[in-house]
Amino acid sequence: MTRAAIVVCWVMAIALALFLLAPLLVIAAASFSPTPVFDLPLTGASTHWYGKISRLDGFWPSLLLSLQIALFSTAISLVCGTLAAIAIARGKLPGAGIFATALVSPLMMPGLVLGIALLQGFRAIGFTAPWATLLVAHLVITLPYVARTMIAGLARFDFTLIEAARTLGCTYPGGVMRVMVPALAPSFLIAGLFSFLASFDNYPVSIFLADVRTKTLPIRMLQYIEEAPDPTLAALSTLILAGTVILLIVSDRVVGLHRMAGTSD
Amino acid sequence: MSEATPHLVVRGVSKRYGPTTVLDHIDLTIRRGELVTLLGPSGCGKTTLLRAIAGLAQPDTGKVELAGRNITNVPPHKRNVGVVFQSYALFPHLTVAGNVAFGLKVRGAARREIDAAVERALSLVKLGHLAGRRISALSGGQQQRVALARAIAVEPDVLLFDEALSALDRKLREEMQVELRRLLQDVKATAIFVTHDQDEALTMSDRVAVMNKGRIEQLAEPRELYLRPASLFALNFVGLSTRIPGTVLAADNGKVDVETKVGRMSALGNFQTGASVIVAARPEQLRLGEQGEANSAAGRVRSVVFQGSRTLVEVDAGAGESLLAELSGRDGAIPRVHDEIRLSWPVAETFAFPMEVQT
Amino acid sequence: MTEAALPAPVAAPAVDRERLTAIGFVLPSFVIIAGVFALPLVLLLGVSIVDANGLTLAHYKRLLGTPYYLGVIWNSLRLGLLTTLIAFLISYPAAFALARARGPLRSVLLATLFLPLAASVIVKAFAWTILLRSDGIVNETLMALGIIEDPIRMIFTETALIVGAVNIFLPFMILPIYAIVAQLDPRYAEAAATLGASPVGTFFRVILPLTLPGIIAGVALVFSLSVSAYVVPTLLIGEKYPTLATMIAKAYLLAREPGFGAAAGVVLLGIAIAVVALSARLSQEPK
Amino acid sequence: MYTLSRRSVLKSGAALTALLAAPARLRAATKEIVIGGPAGAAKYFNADLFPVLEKKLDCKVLYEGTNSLTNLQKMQADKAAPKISVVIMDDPVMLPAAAEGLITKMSASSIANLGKLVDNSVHQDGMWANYQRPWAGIAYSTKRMKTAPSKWADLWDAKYASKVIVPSLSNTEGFWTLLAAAHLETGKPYKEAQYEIDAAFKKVKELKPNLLNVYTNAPQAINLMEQGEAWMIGGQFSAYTLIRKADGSPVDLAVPQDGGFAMPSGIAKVAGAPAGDLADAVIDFFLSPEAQTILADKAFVAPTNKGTPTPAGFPDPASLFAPDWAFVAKNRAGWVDRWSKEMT
Repeated sequence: MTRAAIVVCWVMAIALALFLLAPLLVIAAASFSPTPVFDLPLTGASTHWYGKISRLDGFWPSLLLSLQIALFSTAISLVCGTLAAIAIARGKLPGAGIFATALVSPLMMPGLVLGIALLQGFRAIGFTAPWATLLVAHLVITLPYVARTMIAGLARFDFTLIEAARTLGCTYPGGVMRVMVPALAPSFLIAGLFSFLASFDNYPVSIFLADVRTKTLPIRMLQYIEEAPDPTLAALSTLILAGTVILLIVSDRVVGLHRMAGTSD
Repeated sequence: MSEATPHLVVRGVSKRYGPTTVLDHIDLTIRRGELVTLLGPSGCGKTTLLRAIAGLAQPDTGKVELAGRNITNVPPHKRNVGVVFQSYALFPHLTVAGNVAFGLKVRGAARREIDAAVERALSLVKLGHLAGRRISALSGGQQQRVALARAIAVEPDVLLFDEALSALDRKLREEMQVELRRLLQDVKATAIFVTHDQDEALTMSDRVAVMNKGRIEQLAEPRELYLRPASLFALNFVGLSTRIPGTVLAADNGKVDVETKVGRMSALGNFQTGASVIVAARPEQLRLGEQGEANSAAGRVRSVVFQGSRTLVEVDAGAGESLLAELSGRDGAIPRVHDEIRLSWPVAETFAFPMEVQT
Repeated sequence: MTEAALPAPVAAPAVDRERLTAIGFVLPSFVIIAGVFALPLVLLLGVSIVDANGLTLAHYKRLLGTPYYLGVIWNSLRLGLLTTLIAFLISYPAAFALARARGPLRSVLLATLFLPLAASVIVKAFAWTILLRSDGIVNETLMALGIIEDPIRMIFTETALIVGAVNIFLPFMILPIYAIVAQLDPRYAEAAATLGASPVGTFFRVILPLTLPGIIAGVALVFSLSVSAYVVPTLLIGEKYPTLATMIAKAYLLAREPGFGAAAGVVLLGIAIAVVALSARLSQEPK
Repeated sequence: MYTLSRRSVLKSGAALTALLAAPARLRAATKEIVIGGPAGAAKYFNADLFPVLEKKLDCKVLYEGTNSLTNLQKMQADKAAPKISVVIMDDPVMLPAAAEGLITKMSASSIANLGKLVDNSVHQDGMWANYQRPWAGIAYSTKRMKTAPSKWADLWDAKYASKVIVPSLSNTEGFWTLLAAAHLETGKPYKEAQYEIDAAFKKVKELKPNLLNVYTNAPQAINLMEQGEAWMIGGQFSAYTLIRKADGSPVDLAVPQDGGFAMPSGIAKVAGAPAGDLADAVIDFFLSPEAQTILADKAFVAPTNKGTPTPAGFPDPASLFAPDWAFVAKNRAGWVDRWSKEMT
């Protein structure tokens, strides 16, 4: 690349980072508001709103439920989505293009329609267990992210690598785990995080399937917002953001973001 | 096991993809320590045969035995074969040493054992100093050596090379051919090369299997393959030749007389009178002037190509036929373009092949 | 070894093994999509073509025959297309910078791309108001720089809608592109350059085709999400910009006309599938 | 699946275990009842009303706080096996719920307080009843406005360009803007003006330059006013604005001289509901002076039980206008479309 192109790229990246961070910084700052108003600038600082979080109705069970659903649906989507992406990327599948589009199609439906349709569909077949319906519905929400990201990631993957691993003593699944996963670490990481966060943040579909004993965190959060649009909301969001930062640091360490494929040092 | 016992046996292996027959009843037996090349144009089935041996493609019929074991239905990871791929297929997320150690790690070898094997394999390919490098930091030739070291490190029963040198530039490729053959003989490896490059095949192998349309047309030592091609395809694919079509006038006990547009000729071959054949001879058999018991033809020199120790002369023999002669300095003066000359060649080195039906 | 001698004309295998494996691989996803998504989808289609008197196309006629509803469809399409285009233009160069970044800088940049996904859209909408209101940080900055004299109205405008939608959906564009660019061997570009291609030529003939899978993925995700967005237009512009998604919500929840809502849902899905499939098809042409 | 969650919790720490196990113990010991209602009410219900109710009826209340229209949709899907026993919704949503057979009639024989309510509080022969009356007026930012708005016409005042927010017609409180507009345009009292919709739209169009936004999301609108970006919200009501004021937010609610409106907060028994007797007892409690005194104090709503005194400082409940919700419910969807056509 030419020098000018590199400069353009960097300017874009920095501007983009600031653009994405700006609302998050506002949220974090507003969480320390000394007044009951979600607003900036602050006239002082207070951690009052953080103290209120743990006293919120049903916060911990909801957090736990959301984490469970997000983890399970992400794990299942990663396996199913990657398998589908392999079949599509290898080009041995008749109608692969149609299937690639079909896999994203749940995203094209407004969450509310999907939620109502799933509710009616599930009830029609007598499927009512809230935990299970939530998980199954979240599979439909998370699978498109995984499948689409992995189809792209695998498009440039050399499948001979898996054959090489097999001749060296790996089973097919072993080859996928030992070679494809590390070689495509960025794609897997991105697919996994997309999926996890899409599930963890979903409101419009969950609201129709949740019941009073099984409420995800976003449903609780919206309930708190309806009760009072005060900085508790900012404090809660800031905590979730902090949790996400920890999640990112952990995945950075575990998956090894710093030694990714194709980027020689 | 003695070197004469069959080490790799392929029997009756066939494979179809939809309507296309890729392997048509292949039989192939390879001795221990032998280096065999599968030579043929693209699409002839040579890579599929290699993949069938490696277990990466499942044959529809037939069986494969390796080191006395029927491996037809054994998955690739239990076959103990080493494969060097055309693209090398090196793992980008691992270092050179990590790649070479991969097979041993998967097998759960002890760490010390792995380290020793990696060092041995890397020193064999003279890359010991690059053990810690990342793959993307290596040149093409170095990557090729890493791929070889990785395949050798697991001490496989057979080494399989799929167009392994084709990505290298010509000079490097020729160096690697010689070096690779020496190395494989040193470690007493049994190996199969797949290539479409005849020079590579002749240089590297003990025997060459010429493949065409899913069949092995001829399996022979390089010298025999060159001197006694079993089919027109084998003749064409390996080396240069003069080829003249004609009709059999008389046949007698392995010898035929053929009427061609440039005169009558005799050749070795079994045909019936009236059969359409092609009469062929290798260029180095053609001499200037007349010889006894020889075929001959005259014409005007079309081109002269000097190639160092020898010179290739192409002669227009009229009627759309041409002759190709390889002359060396000791045969006297090399003719010039437009010279009218006569060439002759011994009947014992003239072969007749059935004319291939044009499809 | 008599079996080898048999002149067996090779019988075509009943099913191609590789194709069989491929089908086996897509099966779990197919079950999820076909089983869980297609079931409600069929219900939706069914509801959209019936009314009290039986089968009817009245819902579709009403939707496609009324200028107002055509305007609503156009609003959705416009939101989807503008968001996707702008997100792509920003993301593409930035993805290259990200792929060149090393060490902690890369980790920080990647974190900034994932982090916004963890914050609820509604909370981010609160934050955008604080930034964009008449005495907000953006207006104050512009006035301090002398670019504007009086504060300009920014909230609840179409600009705010598009800026907000880009802000919310951008990670879904840049990250798939980045994943591909990170895989690219830097030597591709160098090789093309030494072959005499100018940087621009290199870009269009080498880099762009190589990164296409990432672009297609990003476009598919961002367009699908933005064309069907409900919360984003509701919070960022309100009722003055009705979209198919907001209209469907009203048809279902308020007007209790599931037939009309379902028809609008089918039309929305049709548009999204058409655009996503078309973008994939177009970008595959040059191969 | 609950065992799964519990098991993972056991591993993750004693504190969390206690948190999850506590409600499980309670559940085993007492009867449970699920009440569905608006999310915004959860705050004062959970903090002030339910503890009294649970103690009195020896039960455990689970409150499903969700947008009424969403609740209605879920009730319809669960019609065969309802999960909610008692539902709290505004009258315009009660109408379709009754029409679709989702709620069932109540009688004074099992719910004694049903007979003690002020006029016009029991609807469709006992299908649902109003348990409280929040009043609606003009909410305003005390930071921006030194004096409170005094009449509906203030919303139209040219000096408030881009400073006014009104609720969407999709929300119950969205009708107040239309009603006030009809009243201003025709000069007729609310009772007659409420049917003059063409006149209302004519007047509403004149409001356009003043509109900052038309909200469907109330918290966002309130936040905008608390920030001072919006100065007034036409049609906001006491059970939201005054709670925010009590929390210390710089907002207040003014009742215009033309007269305020009564928000229609209904309570009903779900058809085929589990725990039917308990549901009756819960509804009776909501309609009792004991509950209504708490609500008046904490939620700033006028009581509907004749035996409950209206607290000082509240507008006279008789002065609050309650419109013809059947008319509104029937035409609302059309008005929503007309609004977006004429106002864009």
